[in-house]
Amino acid sequence: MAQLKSFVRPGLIIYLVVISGFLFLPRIVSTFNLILFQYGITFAIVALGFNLLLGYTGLLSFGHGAYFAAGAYGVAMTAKYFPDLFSLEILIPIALLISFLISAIFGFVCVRHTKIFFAILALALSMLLYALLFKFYHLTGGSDGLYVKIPMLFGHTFANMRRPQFLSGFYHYFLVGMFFAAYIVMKCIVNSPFGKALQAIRDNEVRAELIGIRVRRYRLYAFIISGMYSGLGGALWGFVNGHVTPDVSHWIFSGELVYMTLLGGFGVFAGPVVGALIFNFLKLYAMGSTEYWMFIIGATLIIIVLVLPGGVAGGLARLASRIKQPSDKGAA
Amino acid sequence: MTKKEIGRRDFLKKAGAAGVALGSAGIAGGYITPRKVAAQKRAIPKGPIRMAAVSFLTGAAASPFGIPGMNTYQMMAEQYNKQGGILGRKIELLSYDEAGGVDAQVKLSRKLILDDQVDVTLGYISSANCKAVLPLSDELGGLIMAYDCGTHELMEGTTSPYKTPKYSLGFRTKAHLGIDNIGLALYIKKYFPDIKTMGGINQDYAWGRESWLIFETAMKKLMPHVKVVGTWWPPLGTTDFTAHISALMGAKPDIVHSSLWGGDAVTFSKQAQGMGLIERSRMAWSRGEPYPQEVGKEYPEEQIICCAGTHYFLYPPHDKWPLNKYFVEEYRKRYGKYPTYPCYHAYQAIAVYKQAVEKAGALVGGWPTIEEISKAVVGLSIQTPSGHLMIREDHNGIEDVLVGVSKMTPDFPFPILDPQRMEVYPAHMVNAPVGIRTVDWINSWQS
Amino acid sequence: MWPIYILNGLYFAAFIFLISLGLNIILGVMGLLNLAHGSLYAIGAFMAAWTITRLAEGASIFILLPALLTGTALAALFGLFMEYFLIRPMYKRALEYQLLITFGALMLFEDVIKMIWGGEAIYASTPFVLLGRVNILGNPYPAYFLLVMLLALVVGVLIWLFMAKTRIGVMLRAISLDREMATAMGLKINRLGTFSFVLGAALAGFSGALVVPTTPALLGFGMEPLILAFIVVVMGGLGSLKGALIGSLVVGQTRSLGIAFFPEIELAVMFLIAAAILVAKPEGLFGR
Amino acid sequence: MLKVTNLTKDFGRSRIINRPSFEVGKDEILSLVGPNGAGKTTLVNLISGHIKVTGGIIEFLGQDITFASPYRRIKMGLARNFQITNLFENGTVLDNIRICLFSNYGKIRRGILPATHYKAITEEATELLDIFGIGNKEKLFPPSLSEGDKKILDTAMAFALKPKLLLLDEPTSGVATGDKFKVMDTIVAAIKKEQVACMIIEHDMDIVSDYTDRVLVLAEGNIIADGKPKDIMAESNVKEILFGVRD
Repeated sequence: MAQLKSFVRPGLIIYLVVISGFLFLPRIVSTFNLILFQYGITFAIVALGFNLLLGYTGLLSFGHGAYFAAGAYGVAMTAKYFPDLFSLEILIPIALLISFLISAIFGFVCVRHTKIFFAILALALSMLLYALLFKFYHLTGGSDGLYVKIPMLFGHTFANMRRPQFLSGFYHYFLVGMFFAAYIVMKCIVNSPFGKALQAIRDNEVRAELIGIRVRRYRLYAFIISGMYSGLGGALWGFVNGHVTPDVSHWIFSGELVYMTLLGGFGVFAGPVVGALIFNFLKLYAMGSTEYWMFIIGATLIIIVLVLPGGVAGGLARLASRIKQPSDKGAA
Repeated sequence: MTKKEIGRRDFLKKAGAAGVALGSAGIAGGYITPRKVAAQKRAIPKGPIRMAAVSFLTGAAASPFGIPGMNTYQMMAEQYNKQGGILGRKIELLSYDEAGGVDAQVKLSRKLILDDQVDVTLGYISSANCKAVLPLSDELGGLIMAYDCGTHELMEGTTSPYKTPKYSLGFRTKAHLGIDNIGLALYIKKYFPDIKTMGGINQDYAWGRESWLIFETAMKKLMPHVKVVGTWWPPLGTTDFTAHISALMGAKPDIVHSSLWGGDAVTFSKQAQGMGLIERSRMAWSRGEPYPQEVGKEYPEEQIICCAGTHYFLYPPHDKWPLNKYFVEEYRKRYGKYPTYPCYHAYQAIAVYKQAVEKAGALVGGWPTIEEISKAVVGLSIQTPSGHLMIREDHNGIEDVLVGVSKMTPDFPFPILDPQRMEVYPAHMVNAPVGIRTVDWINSWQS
Repeated sequence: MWPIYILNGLYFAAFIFLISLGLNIILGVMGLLNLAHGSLYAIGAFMAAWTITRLAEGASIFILLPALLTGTALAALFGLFMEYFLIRPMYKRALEYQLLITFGALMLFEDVIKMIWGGEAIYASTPFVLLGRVNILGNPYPAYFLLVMLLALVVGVLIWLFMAKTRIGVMLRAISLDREMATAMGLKINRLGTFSFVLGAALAGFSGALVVPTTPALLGFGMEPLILAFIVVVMGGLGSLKGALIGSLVVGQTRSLGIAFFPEIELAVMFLIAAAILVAKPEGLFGR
Repeated sequence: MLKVTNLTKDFGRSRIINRPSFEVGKDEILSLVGPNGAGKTTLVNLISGHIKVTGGIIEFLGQDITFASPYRRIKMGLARNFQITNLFENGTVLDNIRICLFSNYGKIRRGILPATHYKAITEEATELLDIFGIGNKEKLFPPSLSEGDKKILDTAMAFALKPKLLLLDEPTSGVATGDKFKVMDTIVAAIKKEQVACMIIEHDMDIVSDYTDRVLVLAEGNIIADGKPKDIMAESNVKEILFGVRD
């Protein structure tokens, strides 16, 4: 009991408010805004995993779209080739498995490097997946992408439903449930000895190696976990979007994932979640209000980087230490 | 406005159509005789019809393609509004850019249907966008009319015979790419029976892949001796075709089939001319109609060009079909160019919507629901500037198809289709019957 | 057709080389990956295309000169602004901010291009058409492509001479070899950083201006070349000029021969070669 | 316990470590002295596996570890501190120690329960901090510690790995002169208590003679003298090298 108490502590009330808010959302907002929120929630799952790598391990990947695509295509290609297996309880593990495999292979290559090398390598590898998804037209639908139909659950079909009905009904609760499960698991990971080891690697790679942490291997673990989070987000996104294209493996999409994380602030655990939710609304409303929406979100990004580096959820204290970090490392 | 008045106005127009002003009457498009049943009157909403038009406004496909289409929507919406709108409601045209990829279009369509609650979406040039967006019509409950995309898979099932319609609220107000490629094959068989080899360069997505599939299937049936020496698949939006062109030159096909469109077609033409491909092989363009005008004098002669239907500013001849004369003149007056096939397609989309609403409105006595409108679309047969268009029960339009070769004449500053060698293949020769897949249909031909 | 395939590969390598050269100089001297490099390339291309369409009436091949000049100059100017207002405040900040600010600049520039030149494609093929074709072993080949190769070669040699023989060049190399040592030696890193950034931007603009007569200037024009330049840089080794040369030759020939012989999977072949090199030699062919 | 034979290390063309050979015995506290640039820190880096050896052999507990990974060396019982303190600045003092203990006990892969759940490890960390006299600072972050405390924490972290041989690189540099002996008292007391062998790099000859059993003198990458502190001090060539004084 004491353990449980220490586990949730003072945030309990906030959590309860947020959970019930999420659950009641279908009754409060319009279908369109609900779906927008669901996009946000799937990205929030991705951002949680992404932040394990960026915020907690100190690796900036410009290629996380690849694992997102792995999850999304895992679902869509199952729909195409094994229509009988098109059931949520099978699809989610499939998506996790595929994103596990791809992030393990790509991660193995990437974690040999850090900093800019790592970022470029991750980018190049995600573009490799993009090229494969793009070029193997007969297998993957090429740039047309693949349609994702409404899935079953334990033999129950939602076939006679329109997608908004499905999304604002059962699927919404499923999604919120998945999100909170992902949230809690990630919270556990970052507070566990394993999470502390990752933070040690981020703070001081040399010392971490010399207190007996196998740095490269732990980086790989972090990479795989964050890749699987991306895969989960991608799979859940696939049902919301109803269509997947290779664009999600393109580095521009990966750049948007970085954007979200930074917008919310990667110094704070819940920051990227906030960022993902805000980013979706920002992008859509920018797109809706002007032809020059890229200008708006580009300028917003620049302003955030220049003025508010801690992001919206901003850890300003963290900012101070992060800026100091490179000079210390150089001296070591 | 009462029903009776509408009827009278339509009647007057119909009468007018018999006279000289057939053109404008056709545009007004009234061939509906309202039933005089005292059905329950339904209110006609006060506000304007919110009509979303989606077309390429930026990027390579904008200038030769998306913008002419959008121009036509604007022109027609204004025309209709001048004549009193549709069932008395004015059209409010909301224009959107089709650029940004499939995913952006899925999001946009969602916003249009769920958030903006538009009455109808007319649009989509890219087959990829159509394939992604049309399923949304039934999923979200919005009326979508695809106006230009060609993929035959859009409305076809996976086996013959397939069940129709695939989407109850999704339509395509034109014929699919089958007509272009079957038309090309028939034309090549007639005019160039001596060819021995062929190659292909098509964009790497549904449109290009399926265009080649139909062309190859038809050629195998019609000219089985012709060998395929290679096919190339540049992605949509390629700006550098030089490697593809030299590969084509290396393969030396007699005929190069291409379904490139938009900026890609212009870029490819320029580079192919620069590298000398045109002198070695004859191009067969499944959608080549806009580009002579776009490129101008430099456009090579003797290219086989298909018009994606009978959409050509010189066909049907203006003296025999005043509606085309009217359309070409009106468009030219406004935009300084001759209308190209996207313009004709845009006309078809907006005209089909108008006539379906009027037909359904007459039946139900008021403003019809989208389900009623979509029922009214089926079986609709309308006159368009290029002739006749019929929408079948598979929610797909069927049309005749026009093929010709380019030739420079003193009358125009760009090559036109040689009037001596124009061929029109009627709809029944180039469209598979309802419920039969195009490929299966071609394979069933008696050779 | 073999000579033509090879020539095509060389032509493609030539302009990818110019782009990746700029990218690599910036990367080497400033340790910064400029994600907006493709946009600078596009700005050069749009400016040159605009110049050509203005002057096209009755022009001779020398129309290319003002086009190259204006394209290069405008890209350099954008580079200067970008460095001064966006990159400079980032010098002391962590990597993620530096990368993200160039990502922001990328989005910004794409729309700035749209604001200035509109959303439609600009065709500026006059120089390409004017130069006509030459005969290479019985095959026609556009003379303009040969000109592109020649100019890329000249620029490559000039940059090499500059890096090897001039004082500024030697200082730039010193910084890319060991930044801290260079600081300790009293080199003005900031000013040299600005210089290298503008140089890189100018090279991007130059290559855009050089290529635009053969292709239309389009929105998103810089995206594909940027990716290819990334591959070149990763293959050849970060910051290595020799690597940029070899890497672009590999990319160019892979593309040309790939399209000729494996048209179905050409793009994937290129990435697979890059991946193979990286697995065998993670720091790239000439990386440190 | 540690045996180094003909070790060499080249940086480019210059040879920094030039074939020194020596042994460290069990429970021995040994100091390594020498002028700046003699290669003392490099030698420690080579032994800890932080940098790669050019030639020669390093044996530890009878096994050849010349090319072993740092991880393996640590698991065998070889730990070190750093001359310029090398801490995890975003964790508290307690976290810094705790992560070392998790690593030592092989619990670092536990990814579900929070770190605070492992009570025994937290207690041990607190004890260890008490032993090193910084128990009252466990909630602080390293940047707010004094130089001396940072040094002590750095040493404590190495100590938390339960080494058999501890390499200490100038544990008192940067510490105020008055505190030096206090720091050394703390460290040596802890070392003696756990019976850990120790090799200390040191400049301060008072510390060398007060705390260590044996002295190695390193100059230009090689050992030039080896013996009891008193004897070594007396040798004239050593004096010349260390203090620049000629008899």
